[in-house]
Amino acid sequence: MNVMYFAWVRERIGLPQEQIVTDAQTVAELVAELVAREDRYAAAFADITALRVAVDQELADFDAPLAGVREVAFFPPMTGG
Amino acid sequence: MNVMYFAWVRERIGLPQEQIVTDAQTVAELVAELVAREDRYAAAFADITALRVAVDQELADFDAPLAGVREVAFFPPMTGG
Amino acid sequence: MQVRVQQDAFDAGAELAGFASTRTDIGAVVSFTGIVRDTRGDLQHMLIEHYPGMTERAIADIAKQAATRWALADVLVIHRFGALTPGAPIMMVATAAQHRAEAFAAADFLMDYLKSRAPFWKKEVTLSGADWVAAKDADEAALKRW
Amino acid sequence: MQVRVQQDAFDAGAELAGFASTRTDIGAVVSFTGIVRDTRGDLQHMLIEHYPGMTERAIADIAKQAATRWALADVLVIHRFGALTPGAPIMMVATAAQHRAEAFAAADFLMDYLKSRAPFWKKEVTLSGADWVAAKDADEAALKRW
Repeated sequence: MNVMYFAWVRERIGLPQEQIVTDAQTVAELVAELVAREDRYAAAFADITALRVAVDQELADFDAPLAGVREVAFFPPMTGG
Repeated sequence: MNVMYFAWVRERIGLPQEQIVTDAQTVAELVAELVAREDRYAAAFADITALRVAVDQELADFDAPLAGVREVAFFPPMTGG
Repeated sequence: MQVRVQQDAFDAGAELAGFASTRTDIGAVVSFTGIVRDTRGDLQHMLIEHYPGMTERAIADIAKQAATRWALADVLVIHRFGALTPGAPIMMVATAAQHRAEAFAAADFLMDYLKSRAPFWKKEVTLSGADWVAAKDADEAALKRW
Repeated sequence: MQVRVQQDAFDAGAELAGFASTRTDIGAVVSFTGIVRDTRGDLQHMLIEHYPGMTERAIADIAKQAATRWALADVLVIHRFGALTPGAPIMMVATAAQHRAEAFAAADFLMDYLKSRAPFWKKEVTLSGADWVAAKDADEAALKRW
């Protein structure tokens, strides 16, 4: 699965995207897995309410299922316009 | 005093403006004077609620005084924009 | 603040390009362009009559009111008169402000007031005749929003 | 309907001039231009990051929603990414409709949704450092208007 990070999430984790092989069933489980990995992930995901997630390029909730998903992206609230 | 007419008021009266010497104290008195003159004025001023008046180029009421006034204009509700 | 009442055509794109273009302290520009609309496909032209003198005063007054209500960096109003063909621009307003909400509100306000308080009258000339465009009660009512 | 996501600068005036310009059945065009604003006079540039692929989809979806809610003759959305200098246009929307109220509402709606639902993030780079622009609660709340 391709996992992408944008804005300060990308900066804290230190890379824009990575391929991850996971058994996580939901976005939340994927986050728990990443947080357990290294401090920089823990720092990025410290306050989940400050984050948004997109699953296959559509905004989703953290309890969204990951079955069949090819791309998950984490980022702060958007500031377009 | 210069009296001006716009849009269908101008068309009904048949002229865009005229110089009028009057003792009318208010716009309403001036209208009464014009209506008494000729049918075309009576036709133009038949329904006063369908008309607007400007006194010296400022929107005014029909009871506005005419002392010192140089220009009075009658027209239907405006349709700018 | 710029107010122009003119018979000549204008280029809304060129006007927008030149509007507030050298400023670095504004974040938002809103423009509105009003165009001669041929609803039934039979419009020959639209005749726009106005009250020279009062028109300029009324528009300047409306623009000043907008600049008082919102912190505007600049305001532009152009309004044409004369015989206009379908598709031709009738008028435009543009507003520049630090923030989006101010620029939108001011442009909306200007349009509501120009509609009912600037001395213009429109007559639609079609193959079958000519009619003055009637003011709508809703246009007068819209002023109460502000 | 036209959606463009690009690094290159664009000319809002030229875009407006070309927008819905051959139509005779529309009466109203509204445009909004968002500009890099240097509030404190110390902005070096604004870095705009986006999510290629999702950005285009999200904007097209927002534009389609607008076209469903209001009878729009045309919609244009341009949004830049990359490093932008103060005074440079960031993005623009334009809407064309028969009536003024529709064109205004649709442009306002597009801006509210682009603000909070299009995957862009802004970072302000000044002489004293760089900060990500935080989303405002008010921007999210604004979506409830629609």
